[in-house]
Amino acid sequence: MSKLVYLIPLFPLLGFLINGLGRKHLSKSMIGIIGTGSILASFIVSVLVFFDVKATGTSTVVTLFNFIQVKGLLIPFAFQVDQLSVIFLLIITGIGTLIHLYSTAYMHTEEPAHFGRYFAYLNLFIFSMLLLVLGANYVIMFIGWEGVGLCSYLLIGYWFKNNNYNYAAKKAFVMNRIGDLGFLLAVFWLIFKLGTATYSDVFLHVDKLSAFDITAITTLLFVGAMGKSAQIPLYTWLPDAMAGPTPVSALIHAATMVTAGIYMIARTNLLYSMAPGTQTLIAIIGLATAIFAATIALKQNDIKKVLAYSTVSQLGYMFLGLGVGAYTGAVFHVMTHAFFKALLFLGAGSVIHAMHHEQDITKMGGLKKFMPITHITFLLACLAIAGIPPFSGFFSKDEILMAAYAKNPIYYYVGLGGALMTAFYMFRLYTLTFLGGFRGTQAQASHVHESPIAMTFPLIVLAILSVIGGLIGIPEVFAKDAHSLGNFLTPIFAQSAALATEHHLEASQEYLFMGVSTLLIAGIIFYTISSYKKYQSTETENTGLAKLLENKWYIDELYDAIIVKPLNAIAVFFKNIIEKNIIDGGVNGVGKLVSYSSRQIRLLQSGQVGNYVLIMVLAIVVFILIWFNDLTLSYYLNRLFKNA
Amino acid sequence: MIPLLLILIPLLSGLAVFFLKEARSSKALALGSSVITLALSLMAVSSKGVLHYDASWLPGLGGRFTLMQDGMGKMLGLLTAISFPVVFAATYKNTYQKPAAFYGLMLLTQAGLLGVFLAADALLFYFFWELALIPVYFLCSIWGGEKRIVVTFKFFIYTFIGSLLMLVGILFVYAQTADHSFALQSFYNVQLTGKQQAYVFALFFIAFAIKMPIFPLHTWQPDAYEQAPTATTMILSGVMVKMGLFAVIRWVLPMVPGAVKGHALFVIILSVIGMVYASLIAIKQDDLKRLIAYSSIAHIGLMCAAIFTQNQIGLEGVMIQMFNHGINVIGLWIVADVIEQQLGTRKFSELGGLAQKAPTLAILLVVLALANVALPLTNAFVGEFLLFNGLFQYNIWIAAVAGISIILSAVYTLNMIQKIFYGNTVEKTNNAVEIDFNVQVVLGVLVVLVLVMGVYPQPMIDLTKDTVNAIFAHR
Amino acid sequence: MSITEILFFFLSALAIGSAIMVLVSKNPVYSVLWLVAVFFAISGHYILLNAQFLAIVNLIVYAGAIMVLFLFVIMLMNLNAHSEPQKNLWMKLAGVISGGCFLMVLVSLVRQANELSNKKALTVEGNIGLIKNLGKVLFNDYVVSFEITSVLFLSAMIGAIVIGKKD
Amino acid sequence: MNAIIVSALLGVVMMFSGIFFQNKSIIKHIAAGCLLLLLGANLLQHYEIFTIKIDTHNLLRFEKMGIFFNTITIVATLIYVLLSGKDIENTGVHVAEYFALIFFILCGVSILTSFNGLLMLFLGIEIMSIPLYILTGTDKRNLKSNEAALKYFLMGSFSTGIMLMGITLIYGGSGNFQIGQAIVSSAAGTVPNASFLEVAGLLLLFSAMCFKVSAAPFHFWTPDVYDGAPSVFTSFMATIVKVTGFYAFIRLFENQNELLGPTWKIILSFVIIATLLVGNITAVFQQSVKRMLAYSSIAQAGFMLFGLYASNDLSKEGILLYSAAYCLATIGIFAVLIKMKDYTLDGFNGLAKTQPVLAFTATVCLMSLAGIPLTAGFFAKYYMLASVVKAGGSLMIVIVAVLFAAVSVYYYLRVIQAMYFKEGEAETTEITPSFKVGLVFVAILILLIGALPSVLLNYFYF
Amino acid sequence: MPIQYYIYLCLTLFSIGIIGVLTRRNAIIVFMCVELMLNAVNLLLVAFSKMHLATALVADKATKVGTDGQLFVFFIMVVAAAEVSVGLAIIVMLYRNTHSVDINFLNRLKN
Repeated sequence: MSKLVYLIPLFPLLGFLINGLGRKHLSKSMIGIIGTGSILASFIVSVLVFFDVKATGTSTVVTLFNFIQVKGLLIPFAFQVDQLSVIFLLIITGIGTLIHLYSTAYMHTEEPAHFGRYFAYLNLFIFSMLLLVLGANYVIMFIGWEGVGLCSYLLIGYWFKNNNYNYAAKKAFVMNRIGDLGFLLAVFWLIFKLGTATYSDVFLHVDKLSAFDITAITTLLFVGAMGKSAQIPLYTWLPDAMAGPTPVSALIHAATMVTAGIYMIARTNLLYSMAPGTQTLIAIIGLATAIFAATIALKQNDIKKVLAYSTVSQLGYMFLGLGVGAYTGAVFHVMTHAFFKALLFLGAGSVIHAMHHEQDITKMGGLKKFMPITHITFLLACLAIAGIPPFSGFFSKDEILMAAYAKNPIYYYVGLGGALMTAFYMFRLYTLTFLGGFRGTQAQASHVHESPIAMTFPLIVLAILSVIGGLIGIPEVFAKDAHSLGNFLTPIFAQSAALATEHHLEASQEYLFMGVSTLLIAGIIFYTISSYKKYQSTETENTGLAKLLENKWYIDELYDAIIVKPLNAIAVFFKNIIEKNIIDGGVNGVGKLVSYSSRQIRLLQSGQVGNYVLIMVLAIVVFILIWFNDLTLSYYLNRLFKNA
Repeated sequence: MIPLLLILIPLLSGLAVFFLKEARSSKALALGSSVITLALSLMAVSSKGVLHYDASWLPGLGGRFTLMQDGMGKMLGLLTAISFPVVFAATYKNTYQKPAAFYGLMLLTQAGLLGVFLAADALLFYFFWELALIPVYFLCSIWGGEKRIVVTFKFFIYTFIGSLLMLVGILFVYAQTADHSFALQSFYNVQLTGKQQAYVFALFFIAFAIKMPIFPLHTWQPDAYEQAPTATTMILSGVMVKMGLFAVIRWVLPMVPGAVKGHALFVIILSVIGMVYASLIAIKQDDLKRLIAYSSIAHIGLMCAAIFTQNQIGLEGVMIQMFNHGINVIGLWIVADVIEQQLGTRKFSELGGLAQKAPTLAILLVVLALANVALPLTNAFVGEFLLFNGLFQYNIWIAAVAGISIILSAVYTLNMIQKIFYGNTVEKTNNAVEIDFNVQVVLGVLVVLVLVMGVYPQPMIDLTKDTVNAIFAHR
Repeated sequence: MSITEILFFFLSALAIGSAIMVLVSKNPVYSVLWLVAVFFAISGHYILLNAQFLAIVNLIVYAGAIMVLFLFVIMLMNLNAHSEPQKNLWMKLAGVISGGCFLMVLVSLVRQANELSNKKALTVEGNIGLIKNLGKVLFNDYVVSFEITSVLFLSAMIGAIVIGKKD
Repeated sequence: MNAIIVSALLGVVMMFSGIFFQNKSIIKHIAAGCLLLLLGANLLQHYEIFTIKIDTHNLLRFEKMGIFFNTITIVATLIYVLLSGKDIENTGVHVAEYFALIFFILCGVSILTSFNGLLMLFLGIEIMSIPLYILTGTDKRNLKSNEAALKYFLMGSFSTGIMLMGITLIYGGSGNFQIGQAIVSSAAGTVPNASFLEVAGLLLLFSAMCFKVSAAPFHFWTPDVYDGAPSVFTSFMATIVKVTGFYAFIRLFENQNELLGPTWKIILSFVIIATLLVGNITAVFQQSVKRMLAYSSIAQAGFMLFGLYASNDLSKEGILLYSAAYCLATIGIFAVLIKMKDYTLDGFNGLAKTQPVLAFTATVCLMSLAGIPLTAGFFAKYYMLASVVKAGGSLMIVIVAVLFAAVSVYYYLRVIQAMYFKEGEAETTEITPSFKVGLVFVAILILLIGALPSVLLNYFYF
Repeated sequence: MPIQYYIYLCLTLFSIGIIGVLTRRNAIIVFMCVELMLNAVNLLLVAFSKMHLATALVADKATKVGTDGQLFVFFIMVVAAAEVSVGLAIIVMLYRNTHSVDINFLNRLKN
């Protein structure tokens, strides 16, 4: 079955081609069927492959053809099917299918041509994402890596008439590119040192790399991950990316693409385990991002922005997990996060849909009674993300935090702080949206309604997954070998596990931490709900820290001031001063010099015979002098015209 | 025989076109001749081994009419042969004064270009080098934009200085050859001292650096591209700049390996400065043509740098990228031409929202633009991947700095797309319509080429492998 | 000091003095006359060197024919001291200095020339300058060049006609 | 010897033709016929079929190359007469005399291609110069022509004086009128153990020859005289006379390289660079095409001096080719120029529209002068540069030369720009179809030599 | 007489001729100065011819060495005569048109 793995990306590719080329000729329902159906087909194949892998437990490499083959470098176009990629395949195609389904309803107001374009982009995205996770070497991964960046760009700028959206799309692409450069450099480094970019070869010959090489490669790869997974300092594109349609945010900017960085590092776990310096860096950056984004999320009023910062924050947790060596935990969190964050976004989409594209939560409220399904699923998702047991988020976050404690207790405490903030802003969001009284306009009030089945069905499915998804990763303390995900992934992380020194916490300590954190989170939730239930929008401006948070720590402005503006200034300087005056001016200057000297030398031609003869006589004198005396002049001339 | 025919057909048909009166017939003859050339070129590509043609030419001087078509020659011959029908087809509806002269000069340019790529005799090479330049001078000066005369003048003199210096270099090497011959092989076998190599290198390289162009010798280029008639610009940037790269690989690398090694760092640093510099300037351009021009400078800079890294991966990258860049940039110029022809402006500030009016054009351009930023699965990715690889193996830091241009290229390319196609329509684009069918077809062909070459580049790599191996075997 | 030497120095002084007078005379007619004096002095030198043929030819052709031609032209144009244009002082100075440089350089060169030491020009001895000897050589060895000069004269003649003739 | 005698005789014939034929155009045709005769006579000697043998007592020495050079000049004159004959008629009343003078000049040319010893050099140069003084002044009513004639004459006779002093000093040093025999060369790098008198004489002779070929800084007469002279005769002066001067120059100094030591090369490079500089740079600013061509002829002289600098087999071949190429192109461009009503650059505006054939041929000629490949001028320049490189000369001076060649492109192209790219109504005098045919023939010849120079060199010369 | 004396004399005359060309404005005088230069050359040639004769006489009493020098003088005179006829014709022509023989006024052609 694993041999048929090429079918998995093939279906979305076909979907993309059909929808893309036929967008003018196909009806909307046809487009929806093709778009969703192709992903569904992929999902089915993925499931089959999953069971195949689960049964055999081996990894398979399927080579389609040789992509690049030059002397000393062979890059096959090959897919690798193993436990890690299969997990991601399931997440991508599974959630992808749901979101495609959701989109058919969410986007129903679009014109057919644009509708087709939308689905084509989505299919292309799935295709790229599948390449990313399926690739058997870093180059194929990079193809997908850039491909998803492209699709993200296209989808963020989907409503291309709005220039702000276009800017956001461009920002996303450029920031991703910065990361991609790091990724590329790392790949070059690997090829330079090992002559290959294929995973298996790289891990086989890892001993040929010096410690510096490994640190450099891992750091550069991590730079790539920073861009794609929105870590400090390259995170600012993600909140802006909310310009795209909400299902896109759910699929790309929450569930799948942004986790590519985690996938990549998990894939490269061996190298990371050998580079403790980089691990520490990852842990610190992940943790910092988690906290930083959480603080910003506290004060955001745009429903999607809150979720965006929440995503950034959660991604930070995943990197913390990677940084402390809890690869399984990170992958686990990717999975659970995919469930509940997709759900949150889709729920938000449902709300936005109902509110006629109103996104400000201060203008919502009391939607509980209008949209019961959305409300319930959203609440479940909030509980999951806040980490209330036994919802899925609890298990994955707990695993990461426990591993962090084992590495360094400070990580744990800071991480816990972030988790508390998460609970706060999520329930602030929930409360403002669903509880209390309706604060929207009259027109909106009359239209608020529950979403159609195509939208609610994915919500329900995801809600179920959010609730029970954690059960595949029950911690060791509860039951021996209950962590089925961990067991499944063992072959992938076996080599790093051998390197790492295992030091588990005492079971009692672990129980204590779980209990305390759960209590704290529950407390925060109650506090939040009670304090925001009676919320009335006020016009008073925030001050102090609140203002700072509302304006996202002014990071965008800071980047603008220290990077964009200077870069623009340099570009303008180059264009108007250097290029125009110095380089082109130099070239033209030569021309001017010639015509200037032309005018001057011309004056020698005075028309006076006497002057002409005078110069001739002097020239003769000079000739004789040169010949008969080794004058300084002739000495230099001699040097000048010496034979080459 | 194929190499000879490749040159003769455009040459003779070019001369013949001059005597035609009607625009239609001259267009048709030009297109027909270029298609025949394309067919011949495909035959050359499909044939095995190196093609030769040899005839006596200047017996007293040691110059012979020797043509050689190895992998690189086949590849660039193919690029030239593809470009011309594409350009003719894409601009089929453009009207020119004195069409016969226009198409005649274009075909002469083609003959010159093919000659440059096929010549295996230094003097012959020089001849074709100039033959490619002179028709362009007339093309640009007669059919160009407002400032055409001044700009073309600068372009001509600039490149002419370069080629004269190259002539001195050729003469110098010729005088040092054992058998007093201009043959390529004699040039390869010439024994030069270190100092002589440095002289020869400088003389040759300046000519090629101007042609490519390499910072800071590039200022003729944006002006010339802007002012030239677009059909000529396509050839200029699609094929003609490759002359410089080609010539470095064919003539400089094997002839003066010592000097190349000695000056590699200098050239690479210049190229990399040029890449970043041109990219930055491209960001601030308001003119579509100038943007493409600066973008081209940046791309060529990378190729030049990779040549001088002197490792096999980099050189393979140059080979494939020469072809790819040609295809991509011609596509971009076609789009620029379409926009200018239809809307009468190239200024971003006067454009916008075209995607609503001409979605097909938008999609085609986006693909080409993505190839321009070397997105994976477009052809340019393969090339740039290898190029950067080569550069990286030479020096990590230089590669890192050069990598900045990857980011910057995304910035200006997306700027371009956004400003032309996105946003709301403005005054000039309100009445825009979809592009003509012939342009759609041409662009479609190019886009397919872009994607095919991006997904399955191996045939092109295999085609040029022999040249690369020969160069490394020679050293 | 022999009579030859005395004659030499006298003639030299005469030649140089007259030559200078040619330059400084304001009246062109005087200049011509001084130049005639120079030619006479030079003819004297020829005689001193026993180059009788040249001495006579010099007198006839130069002093006689050519200078008279000059004189006629000057008189035809009615040029005199008043109408004589003068260069400004700086130009004159520059001319004198550069001419002086030319002289100085060549003289210093001759002074350094070893091959000239102890070389003498025969004055009275030697009869190659006699008409008979010269004539023999001229019409034997140099007959071709002699004939060719006829072309020169033809063209000069045509020239004088073409230029001089009033249309 | 054939050419010397026949040209002198034909000169006399032309003189008398004026008496018998009042119709000017008949005289032109007679001249063309006479030139064919002269060409035939010269070719007879070239192919050693019939040679007039006279004992010249070693005053003249005939070699194949000189005779071939004669052929080139005669053919060039023939083309010149065919193209510009009509304009010679219009210059003045003494048409027959003008042609006679041209034949006398050709006699001088023949002498200069075969002189052996300084006496014949002197006579040859004078035979060539004196008719030129006259031709310069033929436009008698034109003050410019008068002025040019007087300037040319005064400076020409001054340079004759310098030359004679040089010859005298050489004679003083060596005791005969051959050059370069008494100089004993010594080890390289030091001043040769030469007779000081002889060296000084050579330098003076060199200066005088520089004057004749208008090399800087002895070039000052050239622009004024070329500008002032009637354009038809400028054409003749700038081509046939000038290249002959070069041929004589190189013949005279061809063996002096080793003898005069390294300092000689320095002086020569100084002259070459000064010539290139003055010629090219000054030409840039000229508004009058005629004057621009005068400066360009100085610039071309700079290139031809490379033949002297290198002084090897290649440079001799090169000077032949250069002469042919330069004469053809210059005669062609002057033939066009003469037809223009306005000699300024603006006068050429839009010529391509009104007279496409003229514009095209002028373009070919200008390109040839600029040395662009596929024209004869390229190979001319090529030979010059190649000979220097081959002689192991300084690469620096070659580079300087090509840089100036690029400058030359600047001003040549300005004319092409005016003809093709600028708007205007260039006015010409009446153009006959035969004139056009002649021009096209010249253009084809230029292109032919440009593509296959060996045809000219190998077929005729070897 | 030592040959140097003749050389110095002739060079002086020659230089005076040059100075004359440089300092005078009257075309006729300038031309006369050129003639002076030629005469200086002539005298030097004769002197040299006698010098070479002196050297040759030591070996061979009947030698004709030096004749060529004197004949050269003859040819110079011939040429000078031809030049004068043409030159004066040109000067007269100019005078007819401008009523002046001042070479400083000859500046219609310049630059």
